Amino acid sequence: MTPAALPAEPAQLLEMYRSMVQIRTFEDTVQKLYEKALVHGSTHLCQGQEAVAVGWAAALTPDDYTSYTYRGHGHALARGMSPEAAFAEILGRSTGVNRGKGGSMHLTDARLGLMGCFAIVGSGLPVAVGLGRGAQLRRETRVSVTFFGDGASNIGAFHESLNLAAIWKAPVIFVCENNLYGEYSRINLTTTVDDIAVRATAYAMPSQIVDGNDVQAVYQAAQTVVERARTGGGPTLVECKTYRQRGHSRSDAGAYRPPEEVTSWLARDPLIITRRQLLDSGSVTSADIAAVDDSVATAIANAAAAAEQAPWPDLAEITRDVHA
Amino acid sequence: MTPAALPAEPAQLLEMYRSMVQIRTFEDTVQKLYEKALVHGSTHLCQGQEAVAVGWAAALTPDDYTSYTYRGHGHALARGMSPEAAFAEILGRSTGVNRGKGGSMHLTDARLGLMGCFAIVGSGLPVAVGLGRGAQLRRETRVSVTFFGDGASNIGAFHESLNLAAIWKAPVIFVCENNLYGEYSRINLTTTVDDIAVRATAYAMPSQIVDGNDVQAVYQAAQTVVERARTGGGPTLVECKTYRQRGHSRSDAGAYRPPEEVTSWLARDPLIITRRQLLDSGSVTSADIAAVDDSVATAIANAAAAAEQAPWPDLAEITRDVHA
Amino acid sequence: MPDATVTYREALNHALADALAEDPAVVLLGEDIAAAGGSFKVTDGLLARFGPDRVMDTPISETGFLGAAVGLALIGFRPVVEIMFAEFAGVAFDQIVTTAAKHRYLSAGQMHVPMVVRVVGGSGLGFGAQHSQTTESWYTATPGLKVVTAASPQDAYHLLRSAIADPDPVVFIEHKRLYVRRGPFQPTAAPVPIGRAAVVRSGADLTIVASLAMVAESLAAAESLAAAGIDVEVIDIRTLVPMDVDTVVASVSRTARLLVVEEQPLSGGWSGHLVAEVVSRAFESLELPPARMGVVEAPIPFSHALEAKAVPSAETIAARATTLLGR
Amino acid sequence: MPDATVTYREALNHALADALAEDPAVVLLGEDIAAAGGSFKVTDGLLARFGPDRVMDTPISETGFLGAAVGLALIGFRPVVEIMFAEFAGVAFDQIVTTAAKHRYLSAGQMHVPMVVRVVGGSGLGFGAQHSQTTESWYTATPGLKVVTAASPQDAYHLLRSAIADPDPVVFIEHKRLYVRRGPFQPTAAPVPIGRAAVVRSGADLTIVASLAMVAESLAAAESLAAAGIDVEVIDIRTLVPMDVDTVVASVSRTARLLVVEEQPLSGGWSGHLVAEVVSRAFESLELPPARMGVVEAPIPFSHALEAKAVPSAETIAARATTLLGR
Ligand SMILES: Cc1ncc(C[n+]2csc(CCOP(=O)(O)OP(=O)(O)O)c2C)c(N)n1
Ligand SMILES: Cc1ncc(C[n+]2csc(CCOP(=O)(O)OP(=O)(O)O)c2C)c(N)n1
Ligand SMILES: [Mg+2]
Ligand SMILES: [Mg+2]
Repeated sequence: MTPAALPAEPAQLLEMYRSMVQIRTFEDTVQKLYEKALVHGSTHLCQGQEAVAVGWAAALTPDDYTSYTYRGHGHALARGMSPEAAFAEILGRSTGVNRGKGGSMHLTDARLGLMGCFAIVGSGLPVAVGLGRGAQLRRETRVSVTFFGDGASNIGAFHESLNLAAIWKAPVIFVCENNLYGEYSRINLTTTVDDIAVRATAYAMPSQIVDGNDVQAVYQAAQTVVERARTGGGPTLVECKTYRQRGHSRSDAGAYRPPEEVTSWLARDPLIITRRQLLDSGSVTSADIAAVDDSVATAIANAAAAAEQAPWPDLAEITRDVHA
Repeated sequence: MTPAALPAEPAQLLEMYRSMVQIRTFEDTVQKLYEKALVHGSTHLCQGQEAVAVGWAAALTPDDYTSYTYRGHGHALARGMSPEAAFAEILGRSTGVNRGKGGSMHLTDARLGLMGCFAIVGSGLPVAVGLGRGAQLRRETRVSVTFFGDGASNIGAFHESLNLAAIWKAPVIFVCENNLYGEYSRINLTTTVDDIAVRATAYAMPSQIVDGNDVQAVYQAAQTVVERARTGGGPTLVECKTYRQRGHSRSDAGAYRPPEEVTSWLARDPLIITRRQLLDSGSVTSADIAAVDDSVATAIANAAAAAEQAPWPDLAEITRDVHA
Repeated sequence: MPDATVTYREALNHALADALAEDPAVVLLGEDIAAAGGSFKVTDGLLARFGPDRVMDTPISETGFLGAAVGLALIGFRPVVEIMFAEFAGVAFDQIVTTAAKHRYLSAGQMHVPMVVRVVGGSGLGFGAQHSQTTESWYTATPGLKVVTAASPQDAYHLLRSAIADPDPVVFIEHKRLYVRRGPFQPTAAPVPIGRAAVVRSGADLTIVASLAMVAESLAAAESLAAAGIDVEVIDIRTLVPMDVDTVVASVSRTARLLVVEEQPLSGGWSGHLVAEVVSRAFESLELPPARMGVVEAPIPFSHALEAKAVPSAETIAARATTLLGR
Repeated sequence: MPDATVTYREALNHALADALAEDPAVVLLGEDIAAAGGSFKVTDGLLARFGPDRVMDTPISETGFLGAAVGLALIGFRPVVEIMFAEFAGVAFDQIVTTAAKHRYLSAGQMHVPMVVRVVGGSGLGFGAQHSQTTESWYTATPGLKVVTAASPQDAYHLLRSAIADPDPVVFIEHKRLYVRRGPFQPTAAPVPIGRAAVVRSGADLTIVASLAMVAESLAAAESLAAAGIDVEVIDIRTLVPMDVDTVVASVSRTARLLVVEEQPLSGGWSGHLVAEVVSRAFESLELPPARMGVVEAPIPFSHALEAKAVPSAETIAARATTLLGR
């Protein structure tokens, strides 16, 4: 019998808040490092989407698999990646999670079930199907959760992956973070449906729409969907409605977005919503929240400072890990 | 204002019947030529699916574009390809429509709007979107109709093409010939939906299911859908339910199909259905029908004989038409 | 006791069956490979023997199932994927050259991708321009991938076993025209490692290097040249990445003459790399500039009358060798 | 009057604008090329000038819009498609190498496919392993395609114009590191035909052939070698299919020494084909075996400290040339 999804207790919610603040602070710091010319290449930050990463991570066990995209810092941190190792990777240092060989778009930590960032839009979805299929073949209860954007739902790999997961009834959860934009294009310019979730119909797959800025809502939906997948109920498509508060990548100011749209979504900032929920619970005070904010700020600042000091990778890394 | 779709008059229906018998006889003859070891490579015959090709062709004007697959002989003949030139192509002769360079999987005649057979599953669909988009950009009333199988609806190109046509509102008609099998796999083993038509939902696109063995039904549906596309109403997904009476390709006897399934579909042979409709109309007699059958038999036999006598292509053809 | 004789197709089938039997991590995926035993029957009987968890039919979704194979490989399975005709990989190219090839590197060795992509290539059976290429060149510029070809039943068995045992992704190219060819078969012989060419005929006057169906054509050419007093050494290059240049250099240091024959257009084939490497290492040994033969610079034409002339054959190889040697 | 000076990016923008203005059949398609002016701003301003029927934003559907471009081309349009990063063509490879490349042939010349695929390639900006390749080799084994590269603003303009005017499909490779480079620009100069290499520096001691960003590196190497008394000729190969071997052979017949530099792994690059052709035609002129330099046999690493060392540079080219000449 599927246990009912429960709301997070105040202590757990405070921990989720801490995780969200950690992601926010991390991302803001990456932007600053970029502006200090310490980050080469591109970064794709997720400010505003923290509740998705954290709500899902809270519903998973360490055995579960996640996969995600170039906009993946939040997912990595939410499941426990060390901020220092993440910073170091983004700075291209030898202490990075991928020893500097991957970069911002590829934060990976297999020990934490963080199976990879896929920087080609859609390419992670079939891999996630394979991860879930593998768990199924081994009669394990692990699930495979894969995160992607609204824009990614227009690419062929999306379609093939959902169909394949459906025919295998594999424990794969497709989480579309609908942040309204694919790069600089609003979703209504690239697809004619309002909700990506309707696309599940094409595979007779269950689907669900969730307020992606409300970590409680994400967490509760995630529990139900994960439980279904764990118990042989097969795949689900979950659409988390959210918003990318910043531009698409490092240098994009996002000027193409209507100001009212930005304003209204900033008012629904996931941190604001969670803070309100915490205070409403009655068992968390403003001081508790401020303490979390402060400790995160210190930890992230220290992590960034340590990463900035980390050595460059050895030249031998260039040809290491190509083959066995 | 969209004119209502009309049923075919008896004379027109008799002509459709002639076209269907021509396709059937052509395909049966190809099989015999293959058994006589005159056909190299593969053939994919369409016995049982003639009503789809003919019903759609009847609703098109010579300006419209069609594209189709390796199972394309019927579509080519229905829009007027010379059977002799088609046979010659399948036999690899210089008088073939593609001078022997394409073969059975690529019968093409641009003058007739037959823009190409695509032998990679799904690859014709995006091309068809471009053809329709071109007509739209030129403010023409042409439409682009593309035929593909049930199996093809599982490939990424299908998804991308429908989405793209929808966002452009281009005059593209996607006709899925659901013959229940993709090669040797029954549809229920490769997708979880019963009707491919439901996939249109994912693009907010209109769709329709048609009895693909009833040429009258196909013709009427085609008229409506074509008219919508011609008048700016955008794309439609039409699923024609039909049956591949033979195996997937030349040497496949189709033994994996349940005998009852085969029997029940043979009872719904499109030629039988159309003959009944003709006789029911009161203005066509059995003798009229027999006359059509005979004249087609003679014409196809002559066409095949002529193709068998045709010369092989010149060796210079090998490197001709690679570039301008 | 004389060797057993099997077809190339049977040898591949044995390799898959033995791998499935020995290692529970091996799984097969592809279109119509299970219930139907494969379009070319390479996987015939394996579903019945190993069941649907090991031998999986898939929808027509090359991106989907190649990507799923990567996912399976990341967690310890050893998937072997069939691509029914080599060109079909074009719809899923990204999953091979980007996802599979780079995951070990991108993760700095945290994960690896022990998968095999069996690609059915080759001309000669009238399948036309979209179903007749060998496509080695699609893969040879991708560090992280190995590219292996088999020209005989014995190699088909052993190289496929080596590919499946390899910890990294391997594109394994088969030639459909060879499926019915018979040859000696010793499954218990020493494994054939990836990265080692084979001298399949010794000779003193000219080294011919070939792969896939071109090996048999070259051997036939060598026979007819022998009658004319020309003694040809034939090397099956076998692996394109990594390429065994040593064996070719050793041969050329004796014959002083090199002809490379491949079933691809020379504009993008692997013969250029081989010639360039040989020249850089055996320049002084060469009496003549190395020559190359490939497919005409055109798609493979359908007509039987044309197809056979578009690809090197024993006759054209022998003719070219004769001209080269100035006979 | 001195030549105007523009960036490579601006030159491409001019080429597109002029093509759009001169020929109503020209249309542009790609992700974020219209309203946003392109990820690298190559199409900036074109939507405003030519409107949404000529400059079209597309969903993230490379197979969809590349295939749509083929359809447009078949009926007389001249689509120019942007692939934002070269590797993204991997998800739509089939539409380029099979659909676009073969439709003229398969229809025996009834139709043709005058389209250009603009592919943004190249390393050096820290984009990592999935966004830094040049990918020429993906295309060079495909008869029916032309493969063109541009190394300077002047060539960027003229070669792109030639590609758009070409009646057949052209893969046009740009290098993202060059976008900001300035150079002389004469839009009214004679057109640069596809298939013609350019001697960009004359010299007597060594011929270096390169493409894309490797041209500037080779020129810089030549400058530093000149100081050491080594006189280098530098050729920009420009077109990989068809390849202008004549120009290289003519050069080598004077210099007797050849070094080919490309931004790809040598295992699958185009330098092998060039060396093999040159050797077959200029064997007697060569004093040394031709040498090659390419990207290390690895994906392009992200870290700035590694990326720069993975690719040939002016310094490593100069060092190699010095060793070659035994100085
Ligand atoms: C196949 C492919 N095409 C294009 C791109 C370039 N690209 C990177 S991110 C992006 C937008 C993706 O939008 P969405 O899926 O909504 O994700 P978001 O960035 O909003 O998280 C695009 C077009 C790519 N990486 N891969
Ligand atoms: C990309 C690709 N994968 C696989 C094939 C091999 N193949 C040819 S026809 C076919 C079955 C197609 O089934 P369906 O779409 O239902 O069309 P039908 O043959 O029934 O007309 C397959 C798998 C192919 N041609 N292209
Ligand atoms: Mg988005
Ligand atoms: Mg079918």
